Amino acid sequence: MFNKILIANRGEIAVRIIRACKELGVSTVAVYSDADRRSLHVALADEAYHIGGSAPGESYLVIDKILDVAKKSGAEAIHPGFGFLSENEEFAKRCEKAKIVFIGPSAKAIRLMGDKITARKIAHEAKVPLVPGSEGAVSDVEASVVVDEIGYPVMIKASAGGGGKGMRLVREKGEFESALRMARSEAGSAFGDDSVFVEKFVEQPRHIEIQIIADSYGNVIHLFERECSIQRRHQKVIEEAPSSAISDRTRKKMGAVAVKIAKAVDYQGAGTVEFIMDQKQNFFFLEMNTRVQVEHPVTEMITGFDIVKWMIRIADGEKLPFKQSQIEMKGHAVECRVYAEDPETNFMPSPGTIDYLRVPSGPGIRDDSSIYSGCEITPHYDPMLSKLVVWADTREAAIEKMASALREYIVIGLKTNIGFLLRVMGEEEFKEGKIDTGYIERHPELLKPGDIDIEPVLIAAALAMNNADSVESGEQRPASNWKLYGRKLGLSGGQVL
Amino acid sequence: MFNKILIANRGEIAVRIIRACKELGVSTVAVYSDADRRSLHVALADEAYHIGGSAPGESYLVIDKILDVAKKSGAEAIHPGFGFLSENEEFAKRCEKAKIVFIGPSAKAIRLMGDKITARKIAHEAKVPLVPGSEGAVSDVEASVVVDEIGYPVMIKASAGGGGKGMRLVREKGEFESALRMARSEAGSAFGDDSVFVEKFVEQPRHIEIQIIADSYGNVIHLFERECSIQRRHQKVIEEAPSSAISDRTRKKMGAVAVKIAKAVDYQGAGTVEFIMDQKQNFFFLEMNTRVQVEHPVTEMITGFDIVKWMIRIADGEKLPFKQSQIEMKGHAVECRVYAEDPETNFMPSPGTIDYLRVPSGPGIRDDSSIYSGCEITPHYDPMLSKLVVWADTREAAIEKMASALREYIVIGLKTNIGFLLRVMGEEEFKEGKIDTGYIERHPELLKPGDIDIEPVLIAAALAMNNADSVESGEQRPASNWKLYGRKLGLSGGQVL
Amino acid sequence: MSYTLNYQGQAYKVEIEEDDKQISLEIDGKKVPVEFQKIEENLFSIIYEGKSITLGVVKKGHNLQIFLNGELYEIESVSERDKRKTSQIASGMQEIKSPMPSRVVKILTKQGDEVDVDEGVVVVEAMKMESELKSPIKGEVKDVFVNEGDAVEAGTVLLVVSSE
Amino acid sequence: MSYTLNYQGQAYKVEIEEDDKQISLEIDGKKVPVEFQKIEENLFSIIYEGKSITLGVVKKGHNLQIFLNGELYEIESVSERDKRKTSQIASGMQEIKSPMPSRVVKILTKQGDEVDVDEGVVVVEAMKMESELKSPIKGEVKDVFVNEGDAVEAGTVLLVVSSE
Repeated sequence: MFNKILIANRGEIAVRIIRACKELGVSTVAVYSDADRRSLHVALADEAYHIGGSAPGESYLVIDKILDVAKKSGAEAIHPGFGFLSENEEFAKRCEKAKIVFIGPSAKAIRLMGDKITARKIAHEAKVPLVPGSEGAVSDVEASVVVDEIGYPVMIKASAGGGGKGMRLVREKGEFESALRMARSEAGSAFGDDSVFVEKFVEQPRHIEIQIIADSYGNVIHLFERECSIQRRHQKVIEEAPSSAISDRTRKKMGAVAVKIAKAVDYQGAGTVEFIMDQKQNFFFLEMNTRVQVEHPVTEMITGFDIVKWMIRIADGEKLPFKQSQIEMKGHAVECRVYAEDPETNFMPSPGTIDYLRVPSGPGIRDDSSIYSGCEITPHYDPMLSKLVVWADTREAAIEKMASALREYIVIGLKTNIGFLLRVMGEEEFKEGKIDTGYIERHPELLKPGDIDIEPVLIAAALAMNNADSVESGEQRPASNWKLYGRKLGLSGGQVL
Repeated sequence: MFNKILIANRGEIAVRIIRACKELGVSTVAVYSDADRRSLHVALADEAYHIGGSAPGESYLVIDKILDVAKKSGAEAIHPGFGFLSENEEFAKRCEKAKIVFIGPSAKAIRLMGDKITARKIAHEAKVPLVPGSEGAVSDVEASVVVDEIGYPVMIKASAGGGGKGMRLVREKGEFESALRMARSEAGSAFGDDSVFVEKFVEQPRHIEIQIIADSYGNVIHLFERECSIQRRHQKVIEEAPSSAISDRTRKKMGAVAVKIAKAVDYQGAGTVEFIMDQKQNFFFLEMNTRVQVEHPVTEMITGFDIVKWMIRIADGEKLPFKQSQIEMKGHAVECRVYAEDPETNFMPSPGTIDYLRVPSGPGIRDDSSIYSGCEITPHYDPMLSKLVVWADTREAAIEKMASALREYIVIGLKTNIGFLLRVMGEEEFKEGKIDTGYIERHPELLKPGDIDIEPVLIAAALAMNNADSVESGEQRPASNWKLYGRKLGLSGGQVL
Repeated sequence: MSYTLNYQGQAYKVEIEEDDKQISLEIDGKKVPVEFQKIEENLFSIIYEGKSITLGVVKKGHNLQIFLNGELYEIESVSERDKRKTSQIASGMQEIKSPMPSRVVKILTKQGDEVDVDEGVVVVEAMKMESELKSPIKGEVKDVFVNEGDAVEAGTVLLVVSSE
Repeated sequence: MSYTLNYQGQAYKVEIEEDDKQISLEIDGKKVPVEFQKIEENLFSIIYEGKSITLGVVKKGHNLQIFLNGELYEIESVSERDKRKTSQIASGMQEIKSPMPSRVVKILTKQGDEVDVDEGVVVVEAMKMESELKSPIKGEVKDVFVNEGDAVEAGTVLLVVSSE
């Protein structure tokens, strides 16, 4: 096993990887930007090095700086996490050149799957079903032609994209031009490449993806599917495993297709093959993510398989000791991404300081996060605060557990989507599994609190004001009654308002 | 399902039960003593009622008060947790009389198993192997006679006891008299009954127990064993499931015996049959605990079975839908009880206020607790702070995960056993599974920190002193350098010393 | 003590009475006896009408953030003097504010333009994501305070639309 | 600034130098440049000699509790003036203190008695558990300050044993 691994990432995924390393007895090296000196990944790592400014382009995206730290610290391998350099072919190449193991697939696999147009070709050659659309990046004029051919609704997607950035759904010809402009602009600023392509939009599609794991000896297995249909702005918010929408037969077929695609590019490590699926369980290849996925925990919860540890072991040359037939799933897992964002204003990010935090816990509850009371959520990075994951024996019980856990969550100082997530857990269609990627759009009522009982809120507000007034005015007022009251309750030394 | 359940307990087990109720859609009623107004179980319950003074005898043990709250709140059932009234026959009877469901076995089963001497008789009749000893409670003189007959070492045990209270191991005749006195005195104050009995002490015994679940239709299943051999003062500190010491054959035999004992008393609900086992896997019946056990989470982790939820469902009349053959175990779970106690002074309790708390989290980690930053650990109750439970695919990986999690734990304000637990996780015999109830006595070196690196501690101490000095002296000193330094790091708004 | 608490434009009057025996609140005329306790610095437990409720509370001057069941409630405590001030804001006048620290990418309108309900007026970018801010009312753009490329703080008024 | 820090009877001298460029500590003569940061109110992160270490820190006057890797270290910061006082405690004189709030159940010895190393001298009860406190040295019981049945605080001196 490696002696030391550098984690070229931040936030909860860096913390997740550091924990996996520690359990494997591997030393960890963190890197951090100006904004991240106080971040949990720095606190938990064995070593930590400052690599530059808060903007990713000045730190987490600078290959030279990361490799410098790797050399200085003697790290033998680098785990890129997700985002940042995780799907950067150049970075994988530079690691190889510097004789540092890149924990992920080959640079070639990254390149082939990183460009969505090439990925479509590979899938096409492997006879994997594809959604109709443009055969590659298109100019504005070409796009128009293709769209007129395949008909609305269509999706515009960034060629170099991922995570919903530079993506636009267009339902009518009138919206097309402005949507194309916005998609290109976003793609340009996010990926430094503004090429886009267009695709037919599948109505009421479900997003289903297969987790695959491949070792360096040609063994490829899949760990079943995740359903990630609950999306806002084309980004996943709630994920679950298994999907309640697919039959065992479809599951097997999708798994086999995913393994075929992975084998087509000599894949190594953990990867995800994404599909969209219509209401009749017809599925179409979407893309392959050549890295660990945000939502990997739901798969871990139903299989007991530690994906991050296996990425490290595989990079270290270990052989997969499991056959496909030995992989079993049990129960049901749900993940909610807790974001600093305001559902009432189209999920606008809401950075700020977390003044107070209480996190749910208990049986079957896993909270993957890097936040704490007093930490700052800066506008420099993704506003995800935590991944709250639950496991229970059935989907119904998992949803109940998630609702219960969300109710225990307390985050003060910035707006979060916790209330929204709670309302989804209680919504009938969601509970029945009638979901697709248009779910949130179809349920605008979930964006705002429903009937609220304002009374306890007013009581707490008045008590807090009164407490402060009592403290400010000191001994002159009969404010000490508050204290007296506390004593009457017989509170032995407890804090009293 | 019940509409409302009263939880006649406090601390982490009350929190555990409240969470189970919430997931089942059941309203929860908490009760609290003077010392517990600020406790987490009060905060999490839907309703909460004050029942008296901090001493258990003035609150949690007062049957009338608990039943009054049940009536007032309209609770249909009472979950007693462990300790307090959980194994009190009178309480079970009074619940029945008041037409409130007692979530646990019948009063008769509690009585039969509650008295250890009767329990031994039942086991004897069921042809379950027993350790040689006195046939019931004995006077001081009788005890002497029996002990001379069976020979040293012997154990003195409280007839009404449990949890190690009123229990003493005596290796030589010279120690017997004073040990007997101490055991009687402890038994008297803990259980209001100072009768004791004596038993031959099995050398290098392992403590193995079987979790059983029985519904009200005569179906009894077991959920395999837990090994609880790591004990201090005859109280469990570290538990695991499965045991690394027993063969599948022994596991089956023990499970069958446990089911037989449960059936002998028409058991209903969750219960635990405890055995001691010698080095050759010969096992002897010790006692049956007619309640949920502190260490039940390790069983939940390897089976996916929610014991507390099933206790509630069974009390509600639900039938067990599983057959023994459907119960499977997977992987390995370890639980560490984090106590406010000082291992260096014979694990003396160390009550106080928790000034600061950070709790480990991540995949496979479950922290069942009711503590928080600012909470007070009073001398009125058991000093257990938390049950840290981990699951991994192998025992080795679980131990590594536990060590990693313990290193993430931060508790300031009182002494804890975290350092001790960490040292156990790293100790060779423990790692090899060479454990028995004498393990801690055999390893006094684990009670104190080993070679420590004092340098970072001194650095932190000096920085804290310097920071305070800078703050006190205000603007006159060049103390603002601290702040300047922070700015130099480019910390965007972060707190700086 | 008496407090006027504003939540989403609605004012509630809360009166706290304390005597030696108990704490009681009068909320818009309804009397509520309350047993309460501070659990942590920002965590309050209140017990009233048989309910046990835990709320997160952060007070910043006269602004309170209260967290209950996943929802953050922003409450303003208004003294009698402040109340008069508040009512001066002209009705029908709508400020379009930046909801977070961001960069102004594109201004889609200019002073004097007529805009429709939900018509996009400004595109801002933050956390690598572009968002179009829309006018909540139909009216005339009275003023534009920023330029394309500007970095703005949360709450910065970008432009004003008037329906009058 | 210079601090003398006591840990388990051993004194360490720590000197903090701050200039515009960096913070550097001299510990018993060894110079250590340190980069540090307060993460939360009681959580410090220090980076030095390539290591990243997180410690919990609570300061109560001159007493510090530092938590690192499961261990709570109690450090006393002693000023030059205090140092002289501390050294007045007679060697060979051992105070038997109550380690926690408890009740004195039984006193097993009396003034003038000779006691052996590890001989039990007092039985106290707390959290429903009896514990026997032992003499760490062989010597004579100089004084007994409590009676059976007394409730005592943590740190209360119960009796004194002297080896002289």
